[in-house]
Amino acid sequence: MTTVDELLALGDDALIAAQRLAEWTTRAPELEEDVALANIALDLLGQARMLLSYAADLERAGLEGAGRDEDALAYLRGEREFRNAQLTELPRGDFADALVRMLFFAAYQRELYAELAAGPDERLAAIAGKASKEVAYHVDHAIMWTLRLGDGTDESHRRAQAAVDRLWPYTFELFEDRPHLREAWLAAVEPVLAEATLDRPEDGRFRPTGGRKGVHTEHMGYLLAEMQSLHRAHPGASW
Amino acid sequence: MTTVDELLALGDDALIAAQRLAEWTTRAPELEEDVALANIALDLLGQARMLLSYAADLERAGLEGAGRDEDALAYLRGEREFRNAQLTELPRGDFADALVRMLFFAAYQRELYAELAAGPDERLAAIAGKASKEVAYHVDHAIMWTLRLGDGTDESHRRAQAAVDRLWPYTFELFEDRPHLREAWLAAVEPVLAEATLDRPEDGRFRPTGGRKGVHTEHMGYLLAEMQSLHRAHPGASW
Amino acid sequence: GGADDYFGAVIAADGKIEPRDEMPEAYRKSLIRQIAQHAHSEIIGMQPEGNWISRAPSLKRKAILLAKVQDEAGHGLYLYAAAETLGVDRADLYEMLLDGRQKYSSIFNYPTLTWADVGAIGWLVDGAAIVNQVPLCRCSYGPYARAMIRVCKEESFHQRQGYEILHVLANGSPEQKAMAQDAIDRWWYPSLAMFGPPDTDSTHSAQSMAWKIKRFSNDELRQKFVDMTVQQAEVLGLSLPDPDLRLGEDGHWAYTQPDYDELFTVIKGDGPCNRQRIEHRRAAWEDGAWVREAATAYAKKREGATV
Amino acid sequence: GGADDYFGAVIAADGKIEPRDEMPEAYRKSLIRQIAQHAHSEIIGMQPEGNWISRAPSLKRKAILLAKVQDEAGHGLYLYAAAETLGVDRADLYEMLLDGRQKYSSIFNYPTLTWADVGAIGWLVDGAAIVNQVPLCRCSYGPYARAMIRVCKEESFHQRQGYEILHVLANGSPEQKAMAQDAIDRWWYPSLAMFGPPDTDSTHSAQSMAWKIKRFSNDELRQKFVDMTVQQAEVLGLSLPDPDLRLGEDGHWAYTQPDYDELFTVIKGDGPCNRQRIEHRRAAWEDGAWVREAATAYAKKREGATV
Repeated sequence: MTTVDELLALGDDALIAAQRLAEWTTRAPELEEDVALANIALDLLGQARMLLSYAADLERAGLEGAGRDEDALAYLRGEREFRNAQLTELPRGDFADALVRMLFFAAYQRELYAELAAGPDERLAAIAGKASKEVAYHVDHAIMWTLRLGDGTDESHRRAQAAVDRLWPYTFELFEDRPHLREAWLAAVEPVLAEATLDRPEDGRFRPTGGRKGVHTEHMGYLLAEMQSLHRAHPGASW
Repeated sequence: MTTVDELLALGDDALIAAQRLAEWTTRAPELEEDVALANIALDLLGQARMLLSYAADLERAGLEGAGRDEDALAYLRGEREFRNAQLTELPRGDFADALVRMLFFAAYQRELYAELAAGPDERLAAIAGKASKEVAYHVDHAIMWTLRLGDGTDESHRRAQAAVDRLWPYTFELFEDRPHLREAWLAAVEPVLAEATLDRPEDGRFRPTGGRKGVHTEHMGYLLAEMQSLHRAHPGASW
Repeated sequence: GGADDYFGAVIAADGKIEPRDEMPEAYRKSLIRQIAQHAHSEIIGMQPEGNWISRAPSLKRKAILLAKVQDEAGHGLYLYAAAETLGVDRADLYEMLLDGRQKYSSIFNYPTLTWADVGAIGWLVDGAAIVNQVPLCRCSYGPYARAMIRVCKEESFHQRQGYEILHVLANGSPEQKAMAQDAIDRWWYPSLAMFGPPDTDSTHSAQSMAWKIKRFSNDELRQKFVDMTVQQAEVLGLSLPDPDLRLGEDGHWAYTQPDYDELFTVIKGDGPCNRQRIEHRRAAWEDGAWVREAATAYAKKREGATV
Repeated sequence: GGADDYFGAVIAADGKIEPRDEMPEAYRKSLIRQIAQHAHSEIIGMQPEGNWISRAPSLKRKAILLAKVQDEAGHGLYLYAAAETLGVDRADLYEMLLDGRQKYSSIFNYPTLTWADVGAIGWLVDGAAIVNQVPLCRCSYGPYARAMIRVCKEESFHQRQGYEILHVLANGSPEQKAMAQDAIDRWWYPSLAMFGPPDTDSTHSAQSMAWKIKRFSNDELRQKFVDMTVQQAEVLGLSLPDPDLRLGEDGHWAYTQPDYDELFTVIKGDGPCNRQRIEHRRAAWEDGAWVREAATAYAKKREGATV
């Protein structure tokens, strides 16, 4: 059976990725990209809402009396209670960071959701099935830009490679609970990097971890402070 | 008699200026400057605490039962209740922004505190008297750097002039309640700009205002979200 | 000439001018100016509301707001496309926005101070925009009229969402209700000013009316907006900050005109956020230059490869 | 030679070597390495605590924390000055820090996740630093010994402040108490690791002991720290995360050694925050280049003017 903690890991990944991606709104390099990034952030936010609502329902089922809802989970947990992988919380960075991160994360989500969609938990399978279609578009979008940036100008190649090198170590954490997904992920990501004329980094010893146990980077606290500020300033209010 | 609102304006100016300046800690261009900026931020924070405590005492005197203390004022007011001038809340910017802002603000505080130190409100006069000594050092420090940056390299001159041009419009708000102080302020600031080979901007029509009525820039909300996040996450806790 | 005759006949018959039709140069220029200003307004208008996406107080509100700001980017895209049918280039229009040669709606030069401002913008600012824009769906220039049909549909959706935000706040805690009232107090007069100067002072109106680009005067539209809004405010249980509002015998609400001196200060560039809005857009544009260059270089390489 | 004789005699008599005294090159190099590493640790150590200045939960705590981080910058300044008496330049040491040729204490490569971490750093990390550093006040190199006297005085003040933070949390709400316990659970073993590898594996110790730079072995110091800390933890009502802690017949507490494999991973650059700490320092240094250049250019102009 799926546990609350597993659902939180899934939901928090989507929520924090959406929060970071939405920071691009009004800041994208072209108007079409403003639309595309907001769209992807909206997809992720939608996934987060379904997953956190499921987590809340499951949590409530094990409790006496009233439990938490999606907003209580998003707005009233502290940093140590968030279960997202650190990759999702890293600062916005430049456009190469955003799109390489999307490639790594969406390619992971694609494998993950495909597995969950075929899994025994019906509610989770339905969520994953719907999300799979969205994520397929995210992967396409990220591939398109990885190619353009990697095989564009010298400047864009340099930035894309720097993003790949910076983010690669954070991808190991994604597969901690499901190591068997990494092979398919590598099979998807490596050819894209190759076609984009980008070096696939070596698998080094720096493999940041802890997100699934609530150990985050120092960036996470600031993200939550901003995200939760208004909600926490009005305890108990409805919106 | 001094009003709570007047004390909030004074205290909030010092508090928000301290909060912004403290952002420089670990980010200054040299170690000596890390020490100096932290020191000035500490002075401002000390002034804020005395002024807000006085405001809290005054507020309590007019109320039945328990009132607010310095922390309730700093951490539990919303953006629309803060009375600081917008100059203090503008983003950190570069080192030229920091030091030109310090010049403008400290030179204002010097005139202000000199007047209050000789005023009829004894508690406020004592606070202003103590702060006057601190502020004299802030002015000196800011002058030293304004000269170095203005009359240093082409790059530093360009940045210093940009900071002067950007910040000048925000200085008008400082004198809204005490217009008679501007003459002495100009007499202090103009020769420094001249010696630093910086142009004194014209007094244009762009004169941002509203801080004293709680109308702030869009930067203020983010500053408060961060500053208040931990305190608000634990309602009623002691620290 | 024959071209002018054709143009005049279409206008007289309430028909549509299309991109390939000949048209007077002044008509073309006037339309470019107006459509570009409208597109710029959508783009700059993303900022005040975008300011609250990261802090929206519930996940549902966050999703609605993000979708709304995305819609505005979409509106910008349709409108730039409509302008491009008149023989201008989006990049050139963009440049004219950044260097101040073209304007955008002054309403977006005010800051969003609280969450309630998001509601007030939806209700009042989008509400005023709709009143302004609905007649444009019948505008004589085809591509603009068609773009406006789509824009207006989404805008009225946005207006309802803004109203709903305020409705929840007005029925919430005392702090929430005060927040809603405060936002209305600050956005009311700037919203009235969105209809432009009084008819007596308006410079472009007469010619635009003749060309059937514009169909109602500034004051007619403003009155329509006031009449509509007064009723909605009553339902909200919030007040509009005009002590002289009263229902006249003609069935229209008398109101106090906004302070046009202030409006002109903002139009001339000295409002609270003019510098910030343009600076933000310029930074996004400049920070993205290397990305656009990469896309161009990549496309050229592909072209080379397929030849 | 005579120089070595003098040096040997001073060391034997527990005297002080001063900058102008001749000294063995290996002694000089070893000291530079140690003092620079110590200075770098103060500077890098500003970051994990500096992370909480903007969010400190009361104005009093904000002031105390800001003052503490400022003290660390001050300690860095004394220590770089002490290193400079040995004929090196601060800028060169700085460069060696940034390019990884010189180290800093690995403890600062862990993140501060909650406010309680500020307390735990004060109590455990500063506590361990003091145990390490008090003997250095009697170190054979005069400038270093004198710098350490001042540093130790302030450090023990910081340690008390950290303890006080935890004391308030431990006696606060259940959430606050849990926060304090969580911080101790995470910082305990990294603090033990601050004393370096066990004596059996330590590379520099024997020579440093002979030169009277170091006066106690790693394990002796670690034991001293454990004995001291166990008692204080009891007073706090918080537990140390070592189920095997027990008081031996010799009056010392037996404890579990930290995971030295993890320590070496961090020392070699692969801890959670190594990249971030150096990147932050490099950014500050590079962003400030134009400021330092301006100061130099201005000083040159003044010199020119006074000649």
